[in-house]
Amino acid sequence: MMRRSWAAVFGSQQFGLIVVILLLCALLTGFSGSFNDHGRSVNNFLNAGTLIQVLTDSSFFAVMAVGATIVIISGGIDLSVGSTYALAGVLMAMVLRGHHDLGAGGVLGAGLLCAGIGIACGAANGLLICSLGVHPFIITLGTMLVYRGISFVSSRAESILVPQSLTAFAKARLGLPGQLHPIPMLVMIGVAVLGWVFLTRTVAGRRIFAVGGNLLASKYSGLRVTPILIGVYAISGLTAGIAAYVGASFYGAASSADGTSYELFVIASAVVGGASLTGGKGSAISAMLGALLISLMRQSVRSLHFDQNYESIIIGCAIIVAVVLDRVSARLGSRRFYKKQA
Amino acid sequence: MMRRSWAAVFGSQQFGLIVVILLLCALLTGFSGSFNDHGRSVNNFLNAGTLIQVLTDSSFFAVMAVGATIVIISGGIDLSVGSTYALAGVLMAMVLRGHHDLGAGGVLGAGLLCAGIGIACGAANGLLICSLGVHPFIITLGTMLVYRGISFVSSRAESILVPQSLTAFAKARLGLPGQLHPIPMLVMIGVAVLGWVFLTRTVAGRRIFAVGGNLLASKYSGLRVTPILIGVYAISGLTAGIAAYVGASFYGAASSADGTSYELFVIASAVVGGASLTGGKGSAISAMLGALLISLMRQSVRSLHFDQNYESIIIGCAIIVAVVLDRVSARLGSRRFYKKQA
Amino acid sequence: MSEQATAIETRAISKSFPGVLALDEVSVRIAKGSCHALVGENGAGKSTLGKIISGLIAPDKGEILLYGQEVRFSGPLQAIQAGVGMVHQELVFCENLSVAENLCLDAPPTRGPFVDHAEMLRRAKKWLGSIQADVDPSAKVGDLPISKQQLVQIAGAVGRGARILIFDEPTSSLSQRETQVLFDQIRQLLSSGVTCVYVSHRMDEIFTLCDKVTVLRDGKVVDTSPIEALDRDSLVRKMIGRAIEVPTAQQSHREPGKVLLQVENFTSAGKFTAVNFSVRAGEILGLAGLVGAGRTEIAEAIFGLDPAVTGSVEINGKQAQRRNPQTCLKMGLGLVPEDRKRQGLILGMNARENISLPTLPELSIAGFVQGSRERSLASQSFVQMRVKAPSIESSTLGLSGGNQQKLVIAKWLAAHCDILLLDEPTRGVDVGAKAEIHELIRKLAQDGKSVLVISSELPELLILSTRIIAIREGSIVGEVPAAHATEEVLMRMMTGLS
Amino acid sequence: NGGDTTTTSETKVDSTTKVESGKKSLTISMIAKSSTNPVFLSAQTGAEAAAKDLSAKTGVAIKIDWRTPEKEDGQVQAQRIAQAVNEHADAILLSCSDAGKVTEAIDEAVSKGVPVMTFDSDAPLSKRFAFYGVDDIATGKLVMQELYKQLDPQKPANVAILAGNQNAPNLQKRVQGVKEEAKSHSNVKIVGTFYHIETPQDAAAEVLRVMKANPQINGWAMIGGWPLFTPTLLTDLDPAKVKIVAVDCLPAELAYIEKGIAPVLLAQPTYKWGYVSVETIVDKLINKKEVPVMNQMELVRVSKENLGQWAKQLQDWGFKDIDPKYLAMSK
Ligand SMILES: Nc1ncnc2c1ncn2[C@@H]1O[C@H](COP(=O)(O)OP(=O)(O)OP(=O)(O)O)[C@@H](O)[C@H]1O
Ligand SMILES: Nc1ncnc2c1ncn2[C@@H]1O[C@H](COP(=O)(O)OP(=O)(O)OP(=O)(O)O)[C@@H](O)[C@H]1O
Ligand SMILES: [Mg+2]
Ligand SMILES: [Mg+2]
Repeated sequence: MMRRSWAAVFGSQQFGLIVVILLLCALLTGFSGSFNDHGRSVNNFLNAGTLIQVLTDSSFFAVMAVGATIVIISGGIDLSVGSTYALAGVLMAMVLRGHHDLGAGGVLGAGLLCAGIGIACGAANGLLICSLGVHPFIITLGTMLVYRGISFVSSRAESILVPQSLTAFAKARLGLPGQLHPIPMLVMIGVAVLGWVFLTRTVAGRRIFAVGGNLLASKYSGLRVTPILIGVYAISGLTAGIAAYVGASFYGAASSADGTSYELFVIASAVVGGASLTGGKGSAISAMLGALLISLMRQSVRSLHFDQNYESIIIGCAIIVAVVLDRVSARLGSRRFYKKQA
Repeated sequence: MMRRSWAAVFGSQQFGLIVVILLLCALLTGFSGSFNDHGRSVNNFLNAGTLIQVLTDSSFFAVMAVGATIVIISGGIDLSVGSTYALAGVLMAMVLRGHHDLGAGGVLGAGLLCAGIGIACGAANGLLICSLGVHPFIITLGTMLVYRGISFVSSRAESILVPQSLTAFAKARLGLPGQLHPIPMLVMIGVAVLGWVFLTRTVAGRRIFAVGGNLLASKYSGLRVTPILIGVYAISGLTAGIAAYVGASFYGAASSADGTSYELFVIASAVVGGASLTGGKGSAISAMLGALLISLMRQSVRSLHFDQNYESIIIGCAIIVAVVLDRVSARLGSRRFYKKQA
Repeated sequence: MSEQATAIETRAISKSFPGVLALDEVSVRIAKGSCHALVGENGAGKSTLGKIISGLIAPDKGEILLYGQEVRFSGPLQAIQAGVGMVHQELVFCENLSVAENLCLDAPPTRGPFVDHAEMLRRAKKWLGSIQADVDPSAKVGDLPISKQQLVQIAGAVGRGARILIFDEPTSSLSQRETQVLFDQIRQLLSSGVTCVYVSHRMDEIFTLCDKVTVLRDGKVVDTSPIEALDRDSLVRKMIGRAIEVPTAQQSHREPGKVLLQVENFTSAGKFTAVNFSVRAGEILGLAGLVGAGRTEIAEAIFGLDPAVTGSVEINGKQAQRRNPQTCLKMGLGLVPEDRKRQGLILGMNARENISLPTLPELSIAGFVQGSRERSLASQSFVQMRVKAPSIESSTLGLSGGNQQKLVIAKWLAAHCDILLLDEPTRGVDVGAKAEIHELIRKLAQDGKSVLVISSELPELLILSTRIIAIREGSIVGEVPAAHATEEVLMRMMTGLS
Repeated sequence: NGGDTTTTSETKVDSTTKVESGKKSLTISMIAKSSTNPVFLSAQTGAEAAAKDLSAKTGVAIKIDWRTPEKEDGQVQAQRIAQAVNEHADAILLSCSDAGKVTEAIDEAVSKGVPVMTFDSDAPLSKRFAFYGVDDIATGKLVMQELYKQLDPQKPANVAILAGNQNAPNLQKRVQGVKEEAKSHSNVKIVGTFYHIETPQDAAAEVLRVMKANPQINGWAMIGGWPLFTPTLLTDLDPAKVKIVAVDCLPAELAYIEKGIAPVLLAQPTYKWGYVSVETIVDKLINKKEVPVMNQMELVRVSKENLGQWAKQLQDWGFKDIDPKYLAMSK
């Protein structure tokens, strides 16, 4: 039993990623220097504030990456998440314009509205993909433009403030001291865990793997592919809606430019987290870790005081290196374990 | 023989696309009005100036789309073309900075330089993909950032002028009257035809189809996959280099922002042209037509005097509709022909 | 024979995959110009040995000698150049390309810098003609049924003119006529000095074709003897460590019950015309036919996979006009497809997940899969089918062909269908497991289910079926009760010769 | 859109009479950098207002033909210039994303008889007849000067620059201006120049990220207002520790002035980009006046003192969503 759980750790999909993330954190702790806080020396990186900050930064991405990983498992791709993010945020902010105090019901209602818009956008993608029989790359590229266009036309690129009570909720401290806002982080973890349970434990989740692994064999096994795919894209839209809700609430405003060019990084997070673009493979938790890793790399460029002009070169290299390290350490982890066993 | 050639026309991959393009042109001719030129009434769309203009606009995309289609046939994807375009243009412009008159040799040399930089960028992608065994999406996303970063660091976002003689070449009239510049269009057609011959007639081209069709089967048949894939990405880089050369020469300057977010539209052009993102299928001529179609749609928004604010909504819908129409008319075309035969 | 020169020798070859030792110090010596059989249970390591000899995978340990020279292939290309060819068990093709292009993939004929298409077609035609394969060389491989693909595979390996040929279950989806043609071709090759290694689960083929037999079990060589020293029973015992009694005729069949499947006036343009038959509870109906006769198409159309089909189908007494796999499943009809890789399994999923796929709703509560029930179902199937795999969590991608086939059957047995259509159910399955599967099929019938079996192996149809229908070019050409059926009678109906 | 088509047919008739005199209509193709950037939308509003006012005044029907690409792309701008010429625009009004790329196209348009004017970002080497806007280097310098005034001259000032899109040449010039100005103050140290995706949320996140990595920062020179379009920094930055000076002052940013986190915002009267430019074009083409080539636009320094007036001004220029409490201040 003990052995089995160690095998689970070393052999797990997440092992490589966690190793890489920990390595990077160690590096950041070692090299980012420290500052003086009321006489105590505090590491610039290893302190509650910065850590929660990094987690917050990654949370919007990570939530969408969970949706993206589900789409990728089904053998598809969703380029419209950034635009869905903008549209859900903008429409919600416009509906709520003028309201100042919402109350708990209103906060919840706003969340449902945002999620609903996300689901609608996603389900529309799924419907188009299934009914037209066109590759999801083209459909979601099209809707990426359409959703972005709608959010622009409705808001005229103005930044629309959302009611205070939403921000109060998204920035709730939940008893933590100082300026620590754990809500986005908790939402991220919640979505990732739900996604993981959905993918690994439910019938629907299993079917998504099947459809992505071999569409024909799934049909021969009596699965109905259309509802599964529509559901998959609806989930991706839902995660964009959730991210938009938390994002707009946390930052206090929504605009039609939000989420511009997120799509590639969201997909990259899922792939860094081990999802295979040919379908049939991926994990929600790993997608979250992938997003976290990409955020950490952005943070590193700041914390290690690199020349900012080199940022995109550094991040570009880092993404490639991270994936390679992840694969290597995953292999080492499982090999080490098997050696011990033998 | 006659029958066979009709079958080739109706059943060809290009038939659907050509139908859609002609439909759109008819629409544009019908609705864009006309103007009075020295007493003759000239259609606003159907005149040499506008037509060459549309072809010129699409040529840079189209050249890259030929490269993209080759990559897609091999089962890969190349997100770095936009950045390669910028890097090749910027580095060439920097090397030539200060030269005013190049002469024919210099014009040719500049072209080779640009193409060489493109090939180097592409081959680097291919090498990384093959040696690290990481999905091309991640590798080329990484190098997309890296190449963009290098072009920024070397030019500091300055717009660098290229020598006059390059512009004189790219804008050569070749005996056409007025302000008609056929060179970009000719380059586009040349690259597409070369790509078509390469893909359909040469051993290397067929091997690319084989690798994209089934990697394992290709390996079992003794194909060496690594050089083929490196070649494929090098070709994609080459097309970006050629496009950069023509682009920088035609517009007279290069800057590190060039080609930003082209990648998705270049891939979309190839897919609109019938390339399958799962590999093994695609055509160079169709990719060019795909790029042309997307450019035409942009032109329509203006020629038909739609509200510009709705541009992205219109184009998003149009891309989806175009692909659907293309597939439908291709099917009708081949069916009609076969019915006649029967 | 024994004085003849050695063509291939392997010395203590070992190969392991994660969790399995596929080959354990395997040493064999294959004489030049001989036909050497390689037999063993599913997962014994036959294909692995073949792949190592033909350079597709590298051994962990050991050496290979070709005509006495040690060779170390770093890839298939070198093996091809050294004159070693292999007919693979798993049909891998570039399905987007034509037959001719697939056949000439390694070295297409050229004229100047361009591929010479005319010459390529000519060459393909010649190669296909040499095994009398009725395949259009310009057809796309992906459009061909699996039987034709197998012919293409053979034509490719034989046509290249290899001096050493490894046949890995070449006849698993061929019917007798094609098999006969292939055997003639192999004999001709042998007489011209070509060395053949022949892997098969069909004992008759071993005895008609081969000179020597090497038996593998769990990756080890357990015996190599000349064919004369063996008989069927002793060979089977060597392979699986026990004897199987082969039922020569049908055992007590129960009296057929009510009609569970009724097909009337079933037509699909270009595939089959006016097909009428019914299957009763407790019956096993066999469909006999040559490759390309349209049996697969009929089964798929019944299962709702052919939108163009006309005619009526009654399942369990109910009309089923607008069918699709889901509705068929709901009405109690299942199909075991013939192509395990494309239609049967999801290779990215493990054995357990594949087995439970059609039955997930039954194994779940409120949408959540009950892990324990799923595992017990999978383990049960493993035992029943004698699947040889490290565990129910093993990836199906790494399983041997026969073991994959067993999973496909297991998956559909678990679905508890009242009517089961089985398309080549024992393709590539070893003798022991085959007897087991036959027993299971009979038991289904005993329990009052209806079974339709499509098989290219006439003996299999003869021992299983209660009734046999022969199909030729998409039409039913005859029906015989099992009691009167013989191979001869069936062959005559299938080929249309009198 | 039927209305548009009819207007075009009017233009056709005119283009024949063009060479003669007494033009009845004037179509100005307006090509800004990005159609989804609020500052250019306000320039569009300004241009359309000017067109309306001047149509009434001159009796010539002036029409603004908005052809701004969605994303910044010099090459696309060059293409749109050529398209505008093909479609017989009477004048082109342009804000250059990439001066090098559009110079050729401008010259070609001019050679075909279509005059070009630039605003916001110039193409100095081209044959455009006039430019209206601010000098980007000067703007950068001004930002740093204003920021310096907000910081304690006795203490070390650690200043970070927020710069949006790395590849935008005009932003690079402003950065250069900030840095040049910083050199003239011995206690000012530039911590770094930070780029980000140009969305309000990403910009705000970037500021917070940089603050965590560099807690010593006490001044932000923002050459664009991106993060201030969200209220995040109102609560997450301590006005006692950090001061911001930024270019642009749109409605959402007013709270930052009031709260003292951004005591000074340097507003570009973007409405005037459109209004004044159209006036200039009309002066030249209809009124046949000589116009100067360089037309300097003054930045408006918005602080607590003129907050109300500026809010009123924004409202007049057509901005919505202005908090009524600021409008009330103007009375
Ligand atoms: N790529 C692989 N990864 C993991 N395991 C493998 C792989 N290839 C083969 N094996 C394992 O090696 C063993 C031998 O497989 P092999 O395919 O050689 O069997 P076989 O004798 O050909 O069986 P069959 O009669 O079913 O074709 C099996 O247990 C199989 O699971
Ligand atoms: N030479 C060929 N080229 C292309 N398609 C063919 C060819 N021969 C047969 N087919 C297709 O295959 C169909 C018959 O396929 P299939 O081989 O699956 O039938 P079957 O009776 O099930 O045979 P088996 O199951 O023994 O392979 C034909 O209807 C035809 O569409
Ligand atoms: Mg085998
Ligand atoms: Mg069949």
